[in-house]
Amino acid sequence: MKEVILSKDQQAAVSTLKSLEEPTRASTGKVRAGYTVIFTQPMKLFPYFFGLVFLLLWQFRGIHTLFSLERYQLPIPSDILTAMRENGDILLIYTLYTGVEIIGGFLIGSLLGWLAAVAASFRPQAGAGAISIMASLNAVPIVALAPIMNNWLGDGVASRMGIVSVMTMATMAVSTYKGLRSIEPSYLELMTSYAASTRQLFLKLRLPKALPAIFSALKINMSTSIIGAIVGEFFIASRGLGYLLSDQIRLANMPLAWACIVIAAILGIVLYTIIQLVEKRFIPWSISNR
Amino acid sequence: SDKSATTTPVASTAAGATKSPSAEPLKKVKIQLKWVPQAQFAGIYAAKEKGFYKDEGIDVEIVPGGPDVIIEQQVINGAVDIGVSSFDSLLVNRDNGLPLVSLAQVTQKSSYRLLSKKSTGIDAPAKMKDKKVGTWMGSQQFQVLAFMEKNGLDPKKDIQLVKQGFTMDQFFGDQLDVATATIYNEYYVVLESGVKETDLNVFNFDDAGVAMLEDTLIAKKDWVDKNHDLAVKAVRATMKGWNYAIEHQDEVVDIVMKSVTAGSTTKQHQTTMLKEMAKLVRPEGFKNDQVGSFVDESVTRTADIALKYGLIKKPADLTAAIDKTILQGK
Amino acid sequence: MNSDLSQQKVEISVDGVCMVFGKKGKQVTVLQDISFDVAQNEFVSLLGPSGCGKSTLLRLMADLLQPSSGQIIIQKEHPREVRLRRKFGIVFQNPTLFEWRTVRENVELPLEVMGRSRAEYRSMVDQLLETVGLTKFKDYYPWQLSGGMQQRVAIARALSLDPPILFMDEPFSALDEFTKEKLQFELLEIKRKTNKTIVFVTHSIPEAVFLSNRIIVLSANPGRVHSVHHVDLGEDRTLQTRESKRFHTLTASIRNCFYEESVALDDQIG
Amino acid sequence: MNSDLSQQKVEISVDGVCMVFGKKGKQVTVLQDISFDVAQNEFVSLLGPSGCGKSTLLRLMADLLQPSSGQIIIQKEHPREVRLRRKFGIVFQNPTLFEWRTVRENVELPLEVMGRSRAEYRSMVDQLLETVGLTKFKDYYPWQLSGGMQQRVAIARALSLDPPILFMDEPFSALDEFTKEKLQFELLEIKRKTNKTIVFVTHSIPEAVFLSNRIIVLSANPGRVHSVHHVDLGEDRTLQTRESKRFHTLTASIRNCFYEESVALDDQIG
Amino acid sequence: MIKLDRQWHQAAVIACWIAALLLLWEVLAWLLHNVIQVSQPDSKLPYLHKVITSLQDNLPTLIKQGFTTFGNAMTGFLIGAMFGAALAISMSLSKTVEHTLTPYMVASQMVPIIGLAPILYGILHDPSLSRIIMAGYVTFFPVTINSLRGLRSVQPEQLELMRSIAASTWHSYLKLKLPSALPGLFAGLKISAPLAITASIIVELMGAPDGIGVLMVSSLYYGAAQVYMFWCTVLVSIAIGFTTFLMLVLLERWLTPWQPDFRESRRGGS
Ligand SMILES: Nc1ncnc2c1ncn2[C@@H]1O[C@H](COP(=O)(O)OP(=O)(O)OP(=O)(O)O)[C@@H](O)[C@H]1O
Ligand SMILES: Nc1ncnc2c1ncn2[C@@H]1O[C@H](COP(=O)(O)OP(=O)(O)OP(=O)(O)O)[C@@H](O)[C@H]1O
Ligand SMILES: Cc1ncc(C[n+]2csc(CCO)c2C)c(N)n1
Ligand SMILES: [Mg+2]
Ligand SMILES: [Mg+2]
Repeated sequence: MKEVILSKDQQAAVSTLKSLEEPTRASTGKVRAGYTVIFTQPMKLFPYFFGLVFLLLWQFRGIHTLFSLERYQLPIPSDILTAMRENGDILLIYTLYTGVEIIGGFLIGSLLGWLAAVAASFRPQAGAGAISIMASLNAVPIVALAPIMNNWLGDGVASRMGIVSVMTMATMAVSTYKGLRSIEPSYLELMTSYAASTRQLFLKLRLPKALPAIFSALKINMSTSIIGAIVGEFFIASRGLGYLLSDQIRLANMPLAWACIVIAAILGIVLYTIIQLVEKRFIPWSISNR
Repeated sequence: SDKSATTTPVASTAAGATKSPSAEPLKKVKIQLKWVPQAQFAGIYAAKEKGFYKDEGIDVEIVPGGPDVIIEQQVINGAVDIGVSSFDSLLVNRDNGLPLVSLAQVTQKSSYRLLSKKSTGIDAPAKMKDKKVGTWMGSQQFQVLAFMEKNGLDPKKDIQLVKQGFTMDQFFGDQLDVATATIYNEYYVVLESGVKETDLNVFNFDDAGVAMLEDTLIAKKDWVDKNHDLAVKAVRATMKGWNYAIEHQDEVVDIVMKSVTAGSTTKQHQTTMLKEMAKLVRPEGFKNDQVGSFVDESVTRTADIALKYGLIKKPADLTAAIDKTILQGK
Repeated sequence: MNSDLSQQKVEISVDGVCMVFGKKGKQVTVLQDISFDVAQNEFVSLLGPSGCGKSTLLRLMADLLQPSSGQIIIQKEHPREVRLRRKFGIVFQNPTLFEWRTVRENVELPLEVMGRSRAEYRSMVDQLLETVGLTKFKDYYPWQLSGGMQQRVAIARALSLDPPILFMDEPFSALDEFTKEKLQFELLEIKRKTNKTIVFVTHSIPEAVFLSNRIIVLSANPGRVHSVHHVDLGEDRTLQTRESKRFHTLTASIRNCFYEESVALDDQIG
Repeated sequence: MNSDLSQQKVEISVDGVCMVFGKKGKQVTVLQDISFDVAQNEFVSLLGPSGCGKSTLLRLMADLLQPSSGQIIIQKEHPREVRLRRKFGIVFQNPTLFEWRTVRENVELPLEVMGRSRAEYRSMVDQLLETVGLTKFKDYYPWQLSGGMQQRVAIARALSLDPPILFMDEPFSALDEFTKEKLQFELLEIKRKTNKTIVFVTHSIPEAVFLSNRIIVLSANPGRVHSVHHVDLGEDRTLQTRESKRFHTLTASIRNCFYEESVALDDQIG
Repeated sequence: MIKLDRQWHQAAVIACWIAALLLLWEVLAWLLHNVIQVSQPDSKLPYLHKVITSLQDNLPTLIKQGFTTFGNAMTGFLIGAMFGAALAISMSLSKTVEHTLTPYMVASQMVPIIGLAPILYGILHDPSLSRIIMAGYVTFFPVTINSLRGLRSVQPEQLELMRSIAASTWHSYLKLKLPSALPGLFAGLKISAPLAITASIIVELMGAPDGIGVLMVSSLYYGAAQVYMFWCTVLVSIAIGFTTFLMLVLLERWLTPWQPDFRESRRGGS
């Protein structure tokens, strides 16, 4: 690395380093310039490195020593892996089962919340109030939702989808409504000057402007959905990761319980990453994506 | 704790004079209930209210349970000192390496019943074939399994085990053909909802000889070793409380009613609950000083069922699981 | 008001318009009793000190604001009707580009809103981008453009509808003299060809004189019509126009009257 | 590079600066091999066609962008050091005001950041607001101001630090001629009094000539130094300066060279 | 005056909505009981008037338990909001930190409290501290995501301005990033505040002596006799959530009056 610095103009190298310290719009163009990649590479690898250290620390009970935990409280990764291998079939089936609940509930809830926000944005005078009522749905705990949904929708997949839908609706509604409403007046004036219809105003201005907020809501909803489906299964379900988790944790079979948690976490990260990628695709113009 | 101080001044001063002459500060002990405050734990509330704990120089804090509380975890983590758990649950937790011991056995008989509506025509265990049978899962499903096998059904194939929530709505909504109920609560919940006793078929695990032991006092092994005397006193006071509760049911229901979440239950319901609990804690033929003791036959049966159905993987070391020295009081 | 307008068709008539901003108790009168007419195919420039209300006046004519009193009639109708029939284009003082649209897509915005088919306007938009010199940048996003380029996108966008009336708020202020001159000629050419009526805000007196048929000088605090100047340079403006004696006399006289007004204002404030 | 600079202290030296934007494969060279010096207390204007890279160049000097190659030295140091010592003020092409701050608070921003005490700068800020003619509007929020007023806030903000170096990107473009002239004089006065070095981007050739000691004309695609013009109008610029023969000759000659370049460019593109 | 009118208007609108929803409830309940004649209609949706009767009967209890839950929720919410904002800030400081922390943050949200609580107790050995942390844990995520979006979407030019005056990281957060992230932060808070009620109820299920959650679970457990009580607790938790949301709406209006939606109408007075 030293050679690279010396082979270039000293000043240029200095400025390269500087630009690394303070990433701005400036450095994005700059970072591409060949040799700087060498500097950025370790930074890009750091998250993986960190993850590895974390795993090792966990496996060799660093975490246990640090917090004086026992293995029966927090099993180590190899125990969890073993549990996963031994229960591979059931875990796979349950993951799919819970996955259906997650994705179904996520889509329905997000869509309903989105529709509510859109409807409210067309008539903000009446809509703002509706959004605040909807927002308070977030205050209904799963303990209450689970029996209600069980009574309404039975004890199958639909029940958890109902729980997840209610849990995700408010977030999407609040976030989208905010995005649709916070628009600089001059943009509205421009569209007014074209006599744009309400629909066009929505499609061409409000919606694109709200996309970042919508994606924030999707990200939050993704994790809400997973927790909603899993905890929803605690109460009545006879299948699924949440059912297995609650059962095994009561039986103090921590490795299998944690296998459920780990699978849920991986599922969460995968689904979350998908949303992030879609976001990058959909809104390359947002400042944070430039 | 302040409640007992104000309501039973006589008892506490008397105790102070006789039992703890040096006026040592009260030792704190936290007792974790298995569920929300109710007459299921009447003995503990009675002991606290009547100053039995204080007499032993103990200041007990009663920690309510709930659907998300796992008693063994609470005890193991030191969040509480003593927990009210189930004996079967204790065995499985021990099997998984948690160093817990049982100090006393509160209930001697199974509270669990299987219920079916007469309208379903399930009037004999054999008719449960291919039906949906509700259970609370966890360790509690195993006596259901034993019950089925005892009645000639293959518990793995012949019935459909369904997880039951903490409401009886699934039973009412016909999502279950057969539901599990405790005789002290769910059974009355069903009756209170308007279903007549005559409309129900009730199956008793005890009668079938497959009952597993339930409410038991557990503690962490090294806590007991360090606080043996304290454990002895706490258990002694609790059992004294139970005897008192069984003998003064009306008074103790009033005591319990002070601790239940106001508005969520009725005095009548708690009265029934205590009446039923009394039968489980001090069944016919049990003497006062036997309350809390371990009946070998029940203990071994519980361990056998647990082993047979894979609840535990290795035979339970019952001498290690039960700290008999506590009840013996020395 | 203007006798020589009587034989021409009045396109826009501003009549006793007042504009008050702010809440009760803290109100500021920004425009007071503004009256003037704009004839069809006329090019009228608004000149006035910074903050005197030119942009506000343009917004009033475009039905983006409602006057506190007085009225504006365009093509014998309320500005609202004219707006709804998409009879005017507007260039704001800020480019106001949509950050999620490329240059090309920004220019196409009004056409999309009008529901025209892409096939129909594709070559026309190319032509417009050519005119404002942005052909090479048509796939750039607004944040990749220089200030002047952004302004040119806004101009192209306003022209894309080919409206009979144009409201332009300092459209050339961020352009270099050459580009500006080029676009000035283009604008005049477009006006001539398509018979447009143009209301134009600028701070450059020579620009106003070069482009306009009439110049309305506003005074500030509150904004009022200070004076109206007819620019008798004929319809054809060429490079020579700028060199002409008349051009310079006009420029100088407007500058004078403008200075008078400004000095008066300055005394008033200072 | 400039012989007559040799005896003066070089304040800013731009040496072979290139600037490339965009990702690999789609790179655009915006500035190519730019070199010039600015002496202490010199007023240098940058002129050039829209999009040629003037704003980019200013950003490079202000250490807001890093050159792809070449280097810039200010006061014998990397621009970064100079920036960290707060030796320059900058006026962007857009006002860039903070919408949650009033006019006054926007002007005070750099002073707050420098950790000066309010008592100390209170009267100075009042003075500045007076200079830019916004005393009456000091409690307004940016969205309540006209375009020109916003720009004046940005100017006052840059001046509030009283930095030895000023980078100004078309600061007067949205101002009427009277206000502009007034501020031009103020700027020259400030420069004289406090010995400032000023790099100034403008599109107005007369403005550049009137204000500058030297004018650097850039050509576009990619941006290069086209020519450098010394403005020998003496240090004292007055109203008469604008009327002087020399002023007009200079203006004309720069306009010519600018046109040449632009026509060449136009041919090249067209 | 106008403001007050508007707020009364808002209150009236909300009242109308609530009335409409309650009416809908009663109608649906009637349908369930009489038209569709489902089994156990009361546990599906009881008659509203019966729930309200029960609400009246148990009002003191519900208010007492409601306040307990509200208090716990606010503690957890404050902790969660602060932690969430702090996390967003540290992630906005560097992309590396963001990339490193994001997966853990997402993963953390997947661990149900029931899995986490034992470990937390095991680490802290303190039930009340554990509960507060758990309440915060459930609420921080939306705050982080929304604040991070706010922090990351600062206008680049405004950032450049802060750089040009060599603002310390502290200052650029205090004076630029935090104010411009406030709208995002509030969006997150508005999602989190009602969620905090859920969180504190969840925590109550981990063995609290009282609170709405305990009441909720008990009334479910004791069956049909308590079904109206159960629905009362649901109504109370919604009401608390609604209150916290409205408090934030007011706080937002008060702290960020510059947001477009909150500005004085641009329309002129009268
Ligand atoms: N929402 C508002 N509230 C209060 N005052 C406002 C508002 N909008 C504009 N103003 C005031 O109206 C006046 C006129 O503004 P306008 O933008 O029309 O000026 P202008 O003539 O276009 O100025 P410039 O040449 O600087 O662009 C200004 O003094 C401004 O402060
Ligand atoms: N992030 C970017 N990516 C790609 N190209 C860019 C980017 N930023 C600026 N450019 C290009 O750099 C060139 C110079 O821009 P700059 O803003 O410096 O021009 P300018 O001389 O200030 O023009 P104007 O007089 O119009 O303000 C433009 O052609 C622009 O398209
Ligand atoms: C998840 C779950 N597990 C168990 C029960 C049943 N239950 C609640 S309290 C109690 C007393 C134990 O003796 C019993 C059996 C339930 N309702 N939900
Ligand atoms: Mg204006
Ligand atoms: Mg520029």
